[in-house]
Order: sequence, then C-alpha cells, then structure tokens
Amino acid sequence: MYTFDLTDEQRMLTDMVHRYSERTLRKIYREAEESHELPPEVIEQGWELGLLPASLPEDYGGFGEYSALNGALIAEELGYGDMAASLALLAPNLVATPIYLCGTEEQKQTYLPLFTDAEPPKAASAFLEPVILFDPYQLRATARREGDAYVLNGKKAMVINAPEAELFLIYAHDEKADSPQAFLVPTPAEGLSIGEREKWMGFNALKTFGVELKDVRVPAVNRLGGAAGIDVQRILNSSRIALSALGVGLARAAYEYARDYAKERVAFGEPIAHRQSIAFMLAEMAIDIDATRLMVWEAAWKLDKGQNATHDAYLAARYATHVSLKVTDGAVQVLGGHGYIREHPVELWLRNARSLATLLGAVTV
Amino acid sequence: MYTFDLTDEQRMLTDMVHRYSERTLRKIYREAEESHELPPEVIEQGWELGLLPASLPEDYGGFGEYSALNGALIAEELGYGDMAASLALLAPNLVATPIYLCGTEEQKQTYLPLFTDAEPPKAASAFLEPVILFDPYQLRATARREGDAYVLNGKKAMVINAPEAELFLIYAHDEKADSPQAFLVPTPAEGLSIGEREKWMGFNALKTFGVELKDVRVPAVNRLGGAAGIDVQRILNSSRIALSALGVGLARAAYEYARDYAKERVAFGEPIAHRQSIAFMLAEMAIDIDATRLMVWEAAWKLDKGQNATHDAYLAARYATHVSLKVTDGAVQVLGGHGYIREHPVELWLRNARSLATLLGAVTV
Amino acid sequence: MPIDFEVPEDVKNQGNLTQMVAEQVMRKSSRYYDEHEHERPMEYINFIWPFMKTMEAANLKHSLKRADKGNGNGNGHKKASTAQVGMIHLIESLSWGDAGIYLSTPSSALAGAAIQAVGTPDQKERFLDRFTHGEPKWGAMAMTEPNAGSDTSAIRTRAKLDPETNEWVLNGEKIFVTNGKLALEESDGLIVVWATLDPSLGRAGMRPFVVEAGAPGVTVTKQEHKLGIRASDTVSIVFEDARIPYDNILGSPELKKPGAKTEKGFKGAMRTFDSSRPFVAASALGVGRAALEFTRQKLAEEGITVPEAAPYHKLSAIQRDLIQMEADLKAAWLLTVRAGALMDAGKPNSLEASMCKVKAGKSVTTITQKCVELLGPLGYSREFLVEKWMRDAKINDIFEGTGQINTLIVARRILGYSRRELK
Amino acid sequence: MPIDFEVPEDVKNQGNLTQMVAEQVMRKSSRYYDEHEHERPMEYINFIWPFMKTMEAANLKHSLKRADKGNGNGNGHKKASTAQVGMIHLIESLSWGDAGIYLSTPSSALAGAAIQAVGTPDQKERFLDRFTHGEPKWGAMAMTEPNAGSDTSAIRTRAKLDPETNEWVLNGEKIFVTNGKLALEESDGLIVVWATLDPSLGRAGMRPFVVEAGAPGVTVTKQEHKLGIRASDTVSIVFEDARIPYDNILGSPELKKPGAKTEKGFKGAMRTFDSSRPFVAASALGVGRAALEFTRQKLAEEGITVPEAAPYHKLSAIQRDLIQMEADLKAAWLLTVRAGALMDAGKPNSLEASMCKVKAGKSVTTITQKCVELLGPLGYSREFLVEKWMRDAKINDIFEGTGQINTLIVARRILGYSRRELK
Repeated sequence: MYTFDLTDEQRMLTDMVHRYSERTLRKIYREAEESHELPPEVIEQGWELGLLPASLPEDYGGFGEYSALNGALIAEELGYGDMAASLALLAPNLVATPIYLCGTEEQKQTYLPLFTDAEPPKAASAFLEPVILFDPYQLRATARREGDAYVLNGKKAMVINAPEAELFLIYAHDEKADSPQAFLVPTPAEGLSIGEREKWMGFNALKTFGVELKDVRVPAVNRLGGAAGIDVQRILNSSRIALSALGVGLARAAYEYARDYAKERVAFGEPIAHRQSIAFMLAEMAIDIDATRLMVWEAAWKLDKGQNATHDAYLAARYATHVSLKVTDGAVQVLGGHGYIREHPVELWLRNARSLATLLGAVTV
Repeated sequence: MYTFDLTDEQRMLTDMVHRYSERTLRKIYREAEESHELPPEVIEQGWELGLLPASLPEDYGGFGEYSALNGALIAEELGYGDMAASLALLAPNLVATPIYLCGTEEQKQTYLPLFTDAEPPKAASAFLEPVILFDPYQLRATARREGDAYVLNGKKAMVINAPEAELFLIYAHDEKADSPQAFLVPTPAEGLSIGEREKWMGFNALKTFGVELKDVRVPAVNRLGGAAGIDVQRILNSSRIALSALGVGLARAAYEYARDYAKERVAFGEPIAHRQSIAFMLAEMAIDIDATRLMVWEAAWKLDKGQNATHDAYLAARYATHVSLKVTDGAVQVLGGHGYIREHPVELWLRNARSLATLLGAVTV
Repeated sequence: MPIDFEVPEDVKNQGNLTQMVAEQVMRKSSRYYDEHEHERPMEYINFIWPFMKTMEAANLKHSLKRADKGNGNGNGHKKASTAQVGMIHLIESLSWGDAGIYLSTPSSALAGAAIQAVGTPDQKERFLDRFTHGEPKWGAMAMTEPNAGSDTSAIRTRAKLDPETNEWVLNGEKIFVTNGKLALEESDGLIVVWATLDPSLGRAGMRPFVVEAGAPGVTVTKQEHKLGIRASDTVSIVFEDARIPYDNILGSPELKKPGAKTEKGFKGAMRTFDSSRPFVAASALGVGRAALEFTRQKLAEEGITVPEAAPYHKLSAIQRDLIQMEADLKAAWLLTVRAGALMDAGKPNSLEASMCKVKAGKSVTTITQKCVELLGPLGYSREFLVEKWMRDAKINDIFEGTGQINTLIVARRILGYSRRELK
Repeated sequence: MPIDFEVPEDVKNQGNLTQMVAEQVMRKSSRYYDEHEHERPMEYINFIWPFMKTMEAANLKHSLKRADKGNGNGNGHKKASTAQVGMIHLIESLSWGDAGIYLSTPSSALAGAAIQAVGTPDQKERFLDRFTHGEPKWGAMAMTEPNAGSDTSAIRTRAKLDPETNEWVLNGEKIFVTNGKLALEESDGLIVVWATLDPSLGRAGMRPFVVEAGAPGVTVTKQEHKLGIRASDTVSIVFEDARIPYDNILGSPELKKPGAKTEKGFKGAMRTFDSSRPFVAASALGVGRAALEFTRQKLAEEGITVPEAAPYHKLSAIQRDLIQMEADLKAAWLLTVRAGALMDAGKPNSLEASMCKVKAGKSVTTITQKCVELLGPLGYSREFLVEKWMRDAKINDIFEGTGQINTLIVARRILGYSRRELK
C-alpha cells in the first residue's frame, strides 16, 4: 500500500550523502567550476562513502544490493551538492551498473570486483555521440562482427575522464543484431583516440572528452551480455532514473537557495518573499519538485519490483528535465542581478540543469 | 515607416462596429445562447452597417474596397461583442470574399452584386469537414470532372444556416488539379442533403449544419476561378486573419471584464486586483492581446500590400488561438465561482475561444 | 514502512465495482443530465445509496466507538488506514464516469465530515443517523456568501441566541451550496452553515451550525446555471430569522479574541476543507483521465499512438502533447495519493493537500482544453463528451479554493508565513 | 498616418553596415571575450567609435538647438522621427552579433540620456562634448546598491553640500554599474550617480549627480564575474567623501515633501529608464534571433525545416517548437517596435515600453534555452555560440527591472493603480 517514507537505512544513507554534499561539495563547487578542476580528495572522500559497493551484492565484492530507488535517493542528495562532482563520482557506476544489469555471469565475476576497491576504478562509459539528433536506440557508432572480434567505428562524446580510463564501456550499433550493444574495451586499444577536453556550458569541473573509434577490434567475448547481448532499455531505465533524481536534487538546491534569499532580501520595506509574484514562483517550484520526485520514485520502485518501468522512467526524465530548468531559471530570477553573477550558485545550477535533456539522451525536450 | 494609428475613416468604422457590439450584441448574447437562437433583427441591424458592401468595389455594387486590415479591425470589434452573432453576420463574407479574391470576372459580376442588397444574401460556405485530423490542403470531399460538370462527394461540417442557403460555396479536393478547389452550388442541388443542426460547446446561438454530398453535379463553369481554379491559400490567409482578429476581440472582451471585476470585487479587505497573482494575470493578458493584435495587423497589412502573408497569417492564427483561450480561461479564474456560472459572460467566452483552432482549420494547437 | 506505490488490496477490489457504475450508470446518462440541468440523476442516486448508507453507518459506528474510548474529537488515527486513498481512488473513478453526477452522491459529505470532526457523540448520533437508512439523503456545507468567497473572515451571516426559546436565529445568504436543495428540500438532509456570532471578531467569531431540512425561515432561492457539472445541484439559500435548536451549534459558543489560539472546534471543522482538497483533486483527475483516454483512443483510430520511449526528434507534435498530458496527469495523481496517504497515516497534510489541488486543477484544465483542440470538430461537438469534460474540469481549479488561493496556502506553508506576512 | 509596418528607409540603409559589423567584427571575437572576461573588445570599440562620436555630436547639436528655441528640457518631439526605431533596429542587429560586446559600445549611453533629459544647456555642453571627439569614452548610470535593487527609494548613497567649497560630497556604494570602469578609469568619461539629499524623503530626496573620471574619492572596487555578457564591464563603485562641483547636480537641489508632485527633473531623468526598456528588449531579440537562426540552420542540415503553413497533425514536435519560437520572437519584436514608434511620435510609451521588455525578456530566455536543448550536445557545447546566447539572453529578463518589476509596472498602468495600491 501507498507509503512515501524512507526506511531507517535509507534515511541514514541519504543523511550521509547529504552531509557530504553540504559540507564538502558545496564548499568547493565554485572554485572547481572556475578552475575547471575537481579537487581529487573530494572525489576520494565521495568514493569512501562506498555508494557503489553498497549497490553490489557480496558475490561480486559488494556489500549490498542493486536498488534503483536507493540509487535515486543517493543521486538526489548528490545533485543537491554539485553536478560536476556528482557525475565524476558516479562515472564508475555508468560502467558497473550496466555490467551488473546486463553482463554475463563471467563478466560480472571478472569486472565487478574492480569497482569495490578502495581506489575508484578508472573506467569510462562512452554512450552519447556528438550529433544534434542523438538517438539512443539507433547509435551512429557501429560494431561489425569479424571472426571472433567486433570492429568498432564512430565518434563518442562526453566521456568522463577518458584519458585515464583503463576500461571503456562503448556503445555502438551492432549491425547484425540491429540494436545498440555495449563492448568492454580495455586500454590501450588500437584505433581508439581521445580528443581534446570538451567544453560545456556547465559542470566545467568535470573532465569529459570526445572519443574516436577507427576499426577498434574487441574480442567477441567482450560484448556485454555475451551472445545474448544487452537490452539497452534496461540500462537507459536505470540511468534515466538516476539522472532524473540528480535533476530533482539540483532543483531542490536552487529552490531552497531562492526561498532563503527571498526571505532575507528586503525591497520596498519588506522581504521580497512577501510579494505574491515571488512567493507563487516558490510555491510552484516546491510543487513541481515534489511531483518530479514522486515520479522518479515510482519508476524506480517499479524497476526494483521487476515491472516494466520504461514509460515511467521516460516520463520522469521528461519532468525532471523540464522542472530542473524551470526551477533553476526561476531561482536566478528571484535573485535578480545577484542571480546573474558568479558569486551565488544559482547561475551555475541553471547552466547545469540545461544539460539534463542532453545527458538523458534526447529523451525529452 | 512604422505607424500603429488608425486613419480617421478606420476609427469611424471601428467606433461604429464597437457601438453595435456593445449596445446590441452584448445585450442579447446570453438569451441567444441559452435559447439557441439569434434574434433576426440583430443580424439585420448588423447587416445595415454595410460592412460587406464597404469591402467591395463599385464595379460589383459595393462602395469601398477589399482590405484585410479593415476586415481585421471590424472582426476584432465584432468579436468583442459576441461570437455567434459575429459568425452569423460574417457568414456571407465567407462566400463573397473568396469570389472576390479568386473568382473569374464573370463570376464576380454575377455573384458579388447579390451581396450588396439590403437583405443579407442566403449564401453558405462549406469548408470544414467532420474529421479529427482536418487538413485544409487535403480535403476529403472530392470533385471529379465528368464532361462539363464536376461531381462532388463527401461530408462538410459547420455550415452556417445551411437549410436557408440559396447558394453554397463548397470546397473539395479536385482530383485532376490535385488541390482544394471551390464550387458555386445553387440550391436545390440533387444529392446535397443537410443534416441535423449541429451541437457545439459554444456559440449555440449560431445555426450550423452538416452537409452531405452524394454525386452532386455542378456545371464546370461554377468552379471558382474557372479554368484556373483557386489558390486556396489566398482564401485561407484572408479567413485566418479575420478569425484571428475575432479571437483578439473575444480576448479583449474577457480581459476587460475580468479587469473591471477584479477592481470591484473585494476580498480580505481590498479589491482582488491589489494582489499580484491577479494583477499579473491581467498584465499578461494585456501584453498577449496587444502582441496578437500587432501580429494580425502585420499579416493583414502584408496581404493588402500584395506581399506573401501566408506564414504571418499562420503565426498570427496560432497566437490568436492560444491567447484567446488563455485569456478567457484566466478571466474565468479571476471571477472564481462567479466565472463558472452562466450569469457572467466569461464562461461562454471560454467556450467560444476554444473553437478558434477548429474554425481556423487545424492551423494550430 | 518503505516507499510503496502499490494500490492497497481493498482499494483494488473496490475498483471493479466502481468502474462498472461509472461505465454502466454514469457515462450513459452523462450527456442527458448535462442537457437537462437541474434534473436529478436518480438511476445513479438509487444505485449508489445502499453502498453509501452502509458506509455512513460504518463511519458513524466507528466514530462513536472511538468517542467511547475517550478520543473525544473523533479525529485521531491510531494506525494506518486506507480510508483516504480509498476515497481518492473511488472519486477518481466515479468522476471518470461523470463529475457532475458524482457530486450528487447522496451522503453526509462535508457536513458529515464537520460533524464527525467536532460534534459531540450526541450530535453525531442525532444528525448522522439519518444517513444510515431510509431514502437517499444529502448533507451540504454552506460557506460562501455573495461578498465572501475565499475570504471566510468576511462572512456576514449572523447567528444570535434567542434566550427566550434557547434557539439560534440565523440571518443571511449563502451561495454556491453544493447539494443544498437536495439536502433541504428534496430529502430529509441537513446543511452545516457557517455564521458569525460577532462580526467584529473576524474568523474568531465564526461557528458552524447544523440546519436540518424543514427548519423555519430557510429558503432555497436560486439554482445556478453553470458552465459544467450541470448534474450537480448548486443553490443559494436565504436565512430569514431561521430558527434552530441551541444544540445545533458545532463546537463551543464561547468566543475568544482574534489572535488568541483558535479553538479546536473551529480548526477541526476548517480541517474538513483540507481533507476535501485531495478529493477535489481526485475528481479533477478522473475527468482528465476520461478526456485523455478518449483522445488517445480516437487518435489511435487515426493511426497516432504514443511510443513507450522515443527521442524527441522522432515525435510528432501530437505525440509530444499526449506525452506531456500523460506526465502532468501522473504528476498530479501522485501528489494526490501522497496527500491521502499522509492523512491515512495520521500525519498532517495541509501543505500536500493544497499542492495536489493546485497541480490537479491546473493540469486537468489544460489537459481537457487540449483534448478538445486535438480532436478538431469532434472535440468541440456536443455529440461527444470531450467538450463536456473540459467544462466539468474547470470547476476543480475554482471550488474548495481557487488555484490562486491554494497556491497562496502552499506559499505560506513553505515560507513559514502568516496570513499577514503573505497576503 | 495609417497602420504601416514598413521599415523606414533610413533605418533600412543603416542595416547593411550594422550587419557587416555584427558579422565581421563582433561574431568573430564573440567566443574570445566570453572566455576572457574583463578584456576589452578593442576592435569593435575602435571600429564603432567614429560612428558613435558623429552620432553624439549630432545629438548634442540638435539638443542645444532645441534648447535655444526655448524647449528647455530637450525632451519634446515636434514631429515624427525614426530615432528610437532606428536605435531598436541597430541594437537588435548588434546584439545579434554579440550582446556583451554591444554593451561595450563607447557612448554617453544612459548617462547621456539623463543629461539630455534634464541638464541645462551649459551642463550638456560641459559633460557631453567629450563624447564627440578624441579617444573612445563611456558614460554610465549608477543606480543599484547592495541593498537597493528595483526599490530605488531604498538608495542610501548620500550627497551633502560642503558650503565651504560649494562641492557635493558623496558617500556610498553602487553595484552593477555597466561600463563603470570604462567610464571612470579607462577613458575620460563620466557616470550619473543617484544619491539622496535626505533619506527621510524617500524618492523625493533623490537626485542624479554627474561624476567625471578622475573625481577624488571614487574607486572602482570590483569587476563582476557573470553568467553571460562577459564582454560587458560590470563594476562596483565606492564613494568615500567623493567631491564633485556644485554644478554637477542634475535638476534642482531643492527638495519637496514625498507625495508632492515630483519635480520635472527627477521624472525626466527617471524617464530615461522607460526609454531604455525597448532597447533592452531589442538587445534580447537580437540574441534570440541569433539563436533561432542558428538552430534552424543546423536542423535544416539534418533535414528539418519549418513549413510555411501546415495543419498541426502534420508537424513534428521540433517543427512545432520552431514555429512557437518564431511566433514568440515576432510578437515581442512587434511590441518593441511599437514602443519605439510611440516615442518617436512624441507619445507616452511607458506602458508599452514595459510590455515589450516583459515579453522580450521572457520569450528570449525561453527561446535560447530551447535552442540549446534542440541541438543536443552541440547546443550545450562551448564550441558553438548557442550556449553563450542562452547565458547572454538571461540578463534581459533581469536588468532595467526584472520581468516581475516590469509586469508590476504594466499591471499598475492597466489598473490605474499607484505603488501603494499595487505593491
């Protein structure tokens, strides 16, 4: 029956992540953004929280279980802190989770324990492509079977920390399967070249790169899921839920900041929050954020129950994209001129929010 | 150079129509709506204003000239009064204007003088069709050439005062020309049958009917424009501008009514217009209405200058549809419970506004 | 308990019956009662009454039992129940059938809720027993006045005690009373009337009074003609030296200064409005679902369906609209269920109740307006029900507090502001 | 004159030159100055200065001539001109090139407008002559303070007369001064500073003062780092016993009680804000057009174009978005041109100026945000300019009064309400 309460364990988990976000990420976000560099110790601290190992069962070296709902709770709290750091911290998940969800037993046994070490593994997912009309169901990068290997060609974008990666998970259109498939590619890999660091409107502290594939040969056993391959929808559902939750956290950060500012800032003799035009914006933000969170939770809950959550995750992603943009834009508006300068965080949150539709793989505009 | 002032003649014209709207239409609109009947003398009074003859040159019995801009000015003032009466009054224009714009010289000489008599002519245009996905460029009603005649088949909807019509202007897909063409069909016409009176959400005082065509034979000379036929876009541009202007008038009526109500109605010790939530709604209404009017004017001005106004008329229609709905809905909202009852006009205006997208031929949602 | 979106078992079971009523009884006469305003949907009323009186009996019994246990105000929830979310599902389904007919459901309704919230055991027995047997009966709430809409402090209906007869004497006029004529003239029902004992005290001077059918000096003066929900009875009631027994006051007759802590009775009765907001939202959502389902079905017949998940550039404009409507409906639904679940869990839900009301009222207004448009002449025609759903839907953004008033309530809550700080 | 949407001849002619500057000078360094905040776009400044000083000279001459004719405040328009609509076209075009660089245009700007509006002939000559020759110079307006944004009555910068030296002594801090550093430290320019002679009088105590480059006690303390328009100079300025000559006050130093009819000087100077609103709108629209054109072009390369007119069910979601953006841009543009044409015709345009500002600020914010999204990774990338246009655009919904403040102005006007009635 309907319940919307966290369990005690979930509350402990979110409290822990929230503390990290508030005490660590919120302290360094601006300097990181302006210097285009995340302090390594911040990501290390985040890694020490053990979020990824906690989402893997003991069989694979972890100490918990995969839960889309817990993932959403974590992502919201991280998103509340800083997006660049969140994405850097979650980058290994983008490799580990697909392996867990779609890998063969052997692949899981081989790779997942790497993700439970004290050191964050150097693994990078290459999914997005540098094209306008990106279609996650019809990738332009291709994989052609040649003997006992696949040959990968194409271009990938937004690959986090690519130069350091020792293992890539590369998505490409498998011509024979006529579907998107994923390939585990250890480095060095001949034909795989990493471009210049990419420049984005937001999360400049995050290091992302274009990756070009020219006849990169991968042993056939490295196809994720082996002979069966993957159902990319499973991976998309999982990542859409996580990214949407990140968007909820981002929106919540902006809403709370704007709310507090509006109560402090005096104009015409009263706090500006006394004006309906401001107060109503804040009320709508609060409603939209709660609605989006519930949609994300429902999709995650369905996923965890083994139900078909594709459409739910899609709708949640749509809402999260729209709401996080609307709320961060509104926060800039509430702060007025102060929202436009790079002293307050809201301008960065607006820039970060705008990335969601793209990160979500054109799921929605 | 940019000017947005009416000429003295235009001001006299709009003043005249405004008086008619205010003193006549606004007096009878509710009774007419509830009884599903327009008082005939009201339409006669409107006809006596001579709006249609004033838009035809002397050569065809008129005393003015065709001007899309003047048409827009008139339509806005009529729309300010009542939509059912406006449409009833403008129904002859829906036949006369296409004849003027696209007819052969002979057709103009033959038919247009009918529209300059003291009595409103009994003429009806049959354009819309009773389908969900109406496409004005690909009508489902068909016209097939057979010898020196065309054979019409299909179904039409929203034909104003069809049972009394002595002349129909019927639009159908000309199979040979592969384009929408129009046919002048005098009554009685074998194979043309008129259905029950239609029932719509709004403008219930207007009598409209479905018309069914079963092998209706029309002499080939009755094809509008003769051998050359018509460019339906010319007619659409003209009607889109007129209907959009009607929408502006409707929106203006609702806005003014809500504004005055908000200044009168006291709650929590002050007029509700003292609250930003109400005042901002009204401000946005005013801005949207002005913007739409300017778009309509620009399209009309272009049309009158002989420029391509198709896209402008299309955008104006889109705006008018959206704005008239938003404003009338907002007006109901401003009046609250009082807006929901059929004592105040705003609930009817909301119902009427919703028809625009349909009347405009699915130009926009 | 962990996060759970599962529909409770008992609510699921109830769903089949409701769906049947909605389809077989309500939908079939939907257009008829829209066209015959002020006629009563008797098929529905007679069909639903046996269920309603059974439910009323159970509620009354339960409430009196709790009162026996010394939980006097009958408002404490000891353990999680599914009463609210059950009602939300029920109302959504019935409104999917027909929102106007649903509003004519014979029951003690808001009047009953107010009496349950603050009535004494004796009052509960005396006033609510009638709803448990016999012919269909209605309860109604009379709050709004010609010059007092959302601003309840402006209420001018007076209640004075006549010490000679020990009766309250009411004078004033109420408008927009839902089911007022059914309650007073067409059944042996009752209404709860808000009146002031001392206008100078504002809200603090106000009290609810129970006025039963047949009370002298009470006249139903006007039946409204409305945009939508025409099957629903909406009337004005005039009180001219209307006399009711002393014991018909709900809560204490003693007055406190404004600003003093509002007494429990008043607050408790006002809380019935909080609890009714998710019901209004649910009703809106039922109408919205009806419109969206119908529109999807009609468009599917034209070959337009919604993909499970597709990149934006693969969508048509209409598909995009359908997806957006679906998402809005879902968002509002989840907010509504949450508000209900909170109340079921015995937790405060005033913020969440207003949130769902705002979201549902606005979303469903937009959705139904869009559906009319998407279906072209068929959407606008009275041959189909979409145009009616657009008219019906709009009430939900207006009654039980307009969207603006409920947004204001949300804003005050999230900002921690009083009425004075945020007007 | 009848309704006419024809672009005036002289404005058309100016268009070609402007387009060339925008394309050849501004666009090419657009990214550079975005990435090198606080560097000056000297190519543009040096290129445009000869035109600007010629224009300044003409304005000054014209203004002094009118003053000679006894039309003292230099604000009367005898016959229809195209000055405002010409500026609107110019600014739209330059902002299409680069909004941040456009804001660095050397000119007397708002300071000049204020001096033109209320200065004496002597003041005009003395302050504005510098803008007609020599090296590039800037004028700037210093209004906002840390604790006074839109609420100008809260301004706390004090001006006191030192009777001994007959100088005004200024103390206080101004923030968000556009081109403040360029005016005071990097050229022989000037700023107009709003200060109060008597804080107890609120707005009635405020006066504008001209502070020239090199005035003692004036320090540029901070250059802002901004979301967008990074090529534009935005600074804080501190006045510590800053001394300026007695004759640097604009308007009369005599004070009236609040509520008394505001004196002409104050109103005239404030009117410079009204007249600048259509310019802000025009700047927004230039950015919006840049983004929309680029997006349409890129999508056309992918085979997505916008039909001239098509029924809704034939549109894709992206086509629908493009049409909506185009319509919004056009709507805002027409409102902006109207506001300019009214002023050119010597008619009041305060309502219309705020209307176009609201509409343009909001529309272009939405349009540029949508463009980034429609172009996927390319939209979000700093390799292209769309993301920059989104950042640049946002300022227009904020400065010269936020969207909220301008909506408030529109609301007051249409309702006929004072500041007190509608807060």
